[in-house]
Amino acid sequence: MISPVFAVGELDGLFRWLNELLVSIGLPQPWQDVIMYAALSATVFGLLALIALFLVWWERKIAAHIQQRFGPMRVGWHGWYQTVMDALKLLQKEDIRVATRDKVVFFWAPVICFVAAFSAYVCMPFGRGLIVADLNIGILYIMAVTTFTVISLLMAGWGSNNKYALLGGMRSAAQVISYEVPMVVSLLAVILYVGSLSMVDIVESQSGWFNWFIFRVPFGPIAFVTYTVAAIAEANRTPFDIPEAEQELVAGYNVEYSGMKFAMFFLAEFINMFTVSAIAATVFLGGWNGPWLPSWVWFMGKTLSMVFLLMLVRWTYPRLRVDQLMEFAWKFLVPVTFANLILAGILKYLGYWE
Amino acid sequence: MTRDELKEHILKKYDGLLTPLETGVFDLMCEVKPANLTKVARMLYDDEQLKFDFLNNIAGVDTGEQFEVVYSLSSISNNLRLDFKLVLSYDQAVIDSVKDIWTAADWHEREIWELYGIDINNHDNLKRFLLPDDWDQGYPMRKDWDAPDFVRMPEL
Amino acid sequence: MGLIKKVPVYAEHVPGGGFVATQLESVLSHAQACSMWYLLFATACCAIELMCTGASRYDFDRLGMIFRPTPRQADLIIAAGTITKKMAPRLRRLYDQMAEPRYVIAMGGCTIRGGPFYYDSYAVEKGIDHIVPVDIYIPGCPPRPESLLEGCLHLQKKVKAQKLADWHEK
Amino acid sequence: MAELRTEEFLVNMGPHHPSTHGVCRLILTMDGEKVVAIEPVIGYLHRAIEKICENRTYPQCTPLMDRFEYVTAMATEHVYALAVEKLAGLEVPERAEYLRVIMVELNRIASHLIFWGVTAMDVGAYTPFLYGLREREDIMDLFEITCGQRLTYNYIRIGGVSKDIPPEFVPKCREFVKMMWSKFSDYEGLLNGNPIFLGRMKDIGVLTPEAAIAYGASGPVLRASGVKYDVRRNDPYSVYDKFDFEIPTQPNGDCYDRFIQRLDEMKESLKIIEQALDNLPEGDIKCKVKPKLKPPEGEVYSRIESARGEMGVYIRSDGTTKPMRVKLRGSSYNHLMLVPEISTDVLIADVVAIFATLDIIMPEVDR
Repeated sequence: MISPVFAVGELDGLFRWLNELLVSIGLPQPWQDVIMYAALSATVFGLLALIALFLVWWERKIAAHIQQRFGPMRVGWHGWYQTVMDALKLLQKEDIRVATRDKVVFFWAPVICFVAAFSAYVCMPFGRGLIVADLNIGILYIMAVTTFTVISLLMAGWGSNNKYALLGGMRSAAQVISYEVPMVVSLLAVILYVGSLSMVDIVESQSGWFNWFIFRVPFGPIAFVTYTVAAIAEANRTPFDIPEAEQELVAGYNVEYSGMKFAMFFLAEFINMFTVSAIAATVFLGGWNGPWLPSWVWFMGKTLSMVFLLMLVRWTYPRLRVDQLMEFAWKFLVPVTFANLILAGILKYLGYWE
Repeated sequence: MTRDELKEHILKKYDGLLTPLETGVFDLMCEVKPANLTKVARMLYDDEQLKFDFLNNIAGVDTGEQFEVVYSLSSISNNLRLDFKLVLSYDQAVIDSVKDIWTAADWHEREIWELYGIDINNHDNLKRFLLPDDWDQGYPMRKDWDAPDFVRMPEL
Repeated sequence: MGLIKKVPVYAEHVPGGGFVATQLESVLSHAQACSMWYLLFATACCAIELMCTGASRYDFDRLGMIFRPTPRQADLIIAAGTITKKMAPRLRRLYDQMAEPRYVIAMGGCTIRGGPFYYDSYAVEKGIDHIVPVDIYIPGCPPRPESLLEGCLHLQKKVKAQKLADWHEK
Repeated sequence: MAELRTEEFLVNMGPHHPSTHGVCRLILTMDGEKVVAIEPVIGYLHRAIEKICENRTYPQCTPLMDRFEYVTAMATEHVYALAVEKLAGLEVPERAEYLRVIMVELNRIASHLIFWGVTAMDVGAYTPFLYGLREREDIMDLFEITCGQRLTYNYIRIGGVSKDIPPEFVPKCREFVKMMWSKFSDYEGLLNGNPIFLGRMKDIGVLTPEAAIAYGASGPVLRASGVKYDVRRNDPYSVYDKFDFEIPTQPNGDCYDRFIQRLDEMKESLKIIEQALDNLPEGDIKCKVKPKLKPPEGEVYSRIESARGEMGVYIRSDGTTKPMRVKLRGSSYNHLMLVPEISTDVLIADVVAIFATLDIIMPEVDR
């Protein structure tokens, strides 16, 4: 059984107060846990929703400035609440249910996508002690849960009963499964070195000046690059955005979705992008470690820098074709990551850098 | 080869098949009997001195008295231009396809079939493509064509 | 229609709910107006001006307008260019595929009344307003990007002035 | 193990689809991601321009020509004006010819900029599209100070041009040419060597010279297949014989070559503009044309090199004020015929790239 580590650190006081309140009103122990978890989940959920909305706005601004435009300007300072308006509008839109859809599959696809995207944050260390539950299989759990997204995309493709959507769904299944391998294997090199799957352990093993894995070990930079490439594919972004390739498949798997269901896909996509960036920040860039500033600032800073990198790539490169994408994964990334893993194993065996 | 040399060559070699006309104001314009079309086309294509390998355009014309089909050719290798036309009466509006010689003729002939109602022999792809699929108002490019919702520009 | 739209309707029956409803109404209408996603639908000359309006110098995105390739996620069709009789059923179909609330801008003379192809053309639909309901007409052949932006601002004004009662009709 | 049975299915791409550049419809027969057969369906923009022209006087047809091919409207006006001038035997003043050449070449660059951006967008890079349009805006400014319009100019009239250029045109145009020369390194740096872009473009949709000629392909598509044929050089019209410019060709005829070909042609157009600005003669801009122009009976097929290839117009005059027949020949018409021919053994993404690099625009096909 996993023992819950309630948030300590910056939000410590608030949750301790809540806990004491629950104890003082004499609630029985199981109910206390339930309410504490609910409060934590609500906090993380709210935070992530804000992050997703911010990322959409940020992406639009970055895209606009790369393209020598301004981007949203009309609502608030530089359109800062543009995405809130978008979300409100999508809430009001008619929810189109295609007559020929597969009812169950069509309904559950966005829900699963949304839930899968959010549940990764159960063991994401936002800062020192800022973690919902420090699972001892943390990173494995995150990888497993985020892969659920592909099932939802496949469901969306199938349930829409639309050929473009089906092609998009099939493409996304093929793509995510292929890129899952190099992504996990490049993380394995670090995990092998640390000797633990827990996110907190991984971060703590990088404490100190420039002890981040990207600098500290010889296999770090290679693993970081291969991870980043695979992560872009995992998050379905250009140059690997073939599941929703606009010029080929119109909008891919979400072609038949409107209103709130589309918003769920849309937000999940940005959450996924944040997830892969957060993993990169945690595993390779030292997570919350850093001098002077509070730990969560370091974490957010590193993660948002990764997101920024992903966005720059998104608005610069053309899109790969589906067969080239597969070739790149299986003929290049997988061998490189496995070689890297072997290198890490040998170094570990030799006691290098211990 | 200038226009006059081309005319001379045609008079010499294509006597009776291609008859130069005076109506061509810039490039040479000839007339071909509809029955001779494929023969002439093949000859023009194979002639080493001319080698008209590039079909620029096929235009159908309704003069109000008869149909005409105007072929514009050019030669990429010899840098020549030539037009020739077929004259068809309304009741015998049939031509042979030159698709085997110039593949480009495919859609041009299809268009003439669709808009003028000139029948094309040996054309395997005669399907409606410019007009709506449920079009039933005849051949709109004919001079005498009219339809209930067709608004003519008033004479000023 | 999204569930959220029902809220102001029921709120009116609660004491003090009217105030909440009007506030909510204005916020929701504002949201609709400020995030008009347009369908990438372009047929003829106006398409080039539509592209230019989306590009650097004029920039649709300032008004919160981005394009969506699929009609399901779009709020607005900008009918840019001539609609022929062959295309007309497709325009209607795209309109039908869009989710409520949806708006139409008729851009250019061709979509208003056939434009330069009104006389002597057997193929052009003379005005799109008997295919789909049109909210804003923008004359011009083609209209300049500034006119298109002005048209979009007018549409925003129109959407912002929407009342509760309109929602049930639309 | 029993063999898996696969089934082909139809995908209807268009008439409303982001990458069919307007309203073309492609019916794709697909086997998974592979495209087995393509059938283009056109006519969604068939506006009967030819029929309308038969009921208009000769000068009244010019505005319709703008709408025939709006991306290079100057070229369309030019070919129509040339045809009517040949029919009526008009002598155009030299200054007008120079102005025409400058405008048509500027418009060619504008068209190629759109091509450059749209092609990049169709293979997934959205940003170059906006860069292309950014430079195009400067050309639009030049047109605007000359004739007051951005897209449908009605500038090149029968017998000359409608207005003389304003005094600030020449310095502004020189400034633009200078700016444009400096942009090529950006364009080349952004896409040309990009391995993803090369992978998407190289050896895709190879068009052999024989097939290109048989299908009537012209312009950049023909030259990208290695055939050195340019109407400006091989059948000189206007004053093109006075300029010194190259005819670039490419060896392979694949999508990448067609892409590079247009970049090269932009440079040649800039050279022509520079020379035309240097040698711009003084004089009239229009010859005397009777208001009721009645060309003598006759017929002419006139052609020019537009941005997309050979653009032709066949005019038949019966001696009245209205033409008896105007037939417009757009090069996209022939290029669209090529799509099924060169799309053998390709994926759906390649069809998009092929369609984009042939630079097909639909009004030219449907008229």
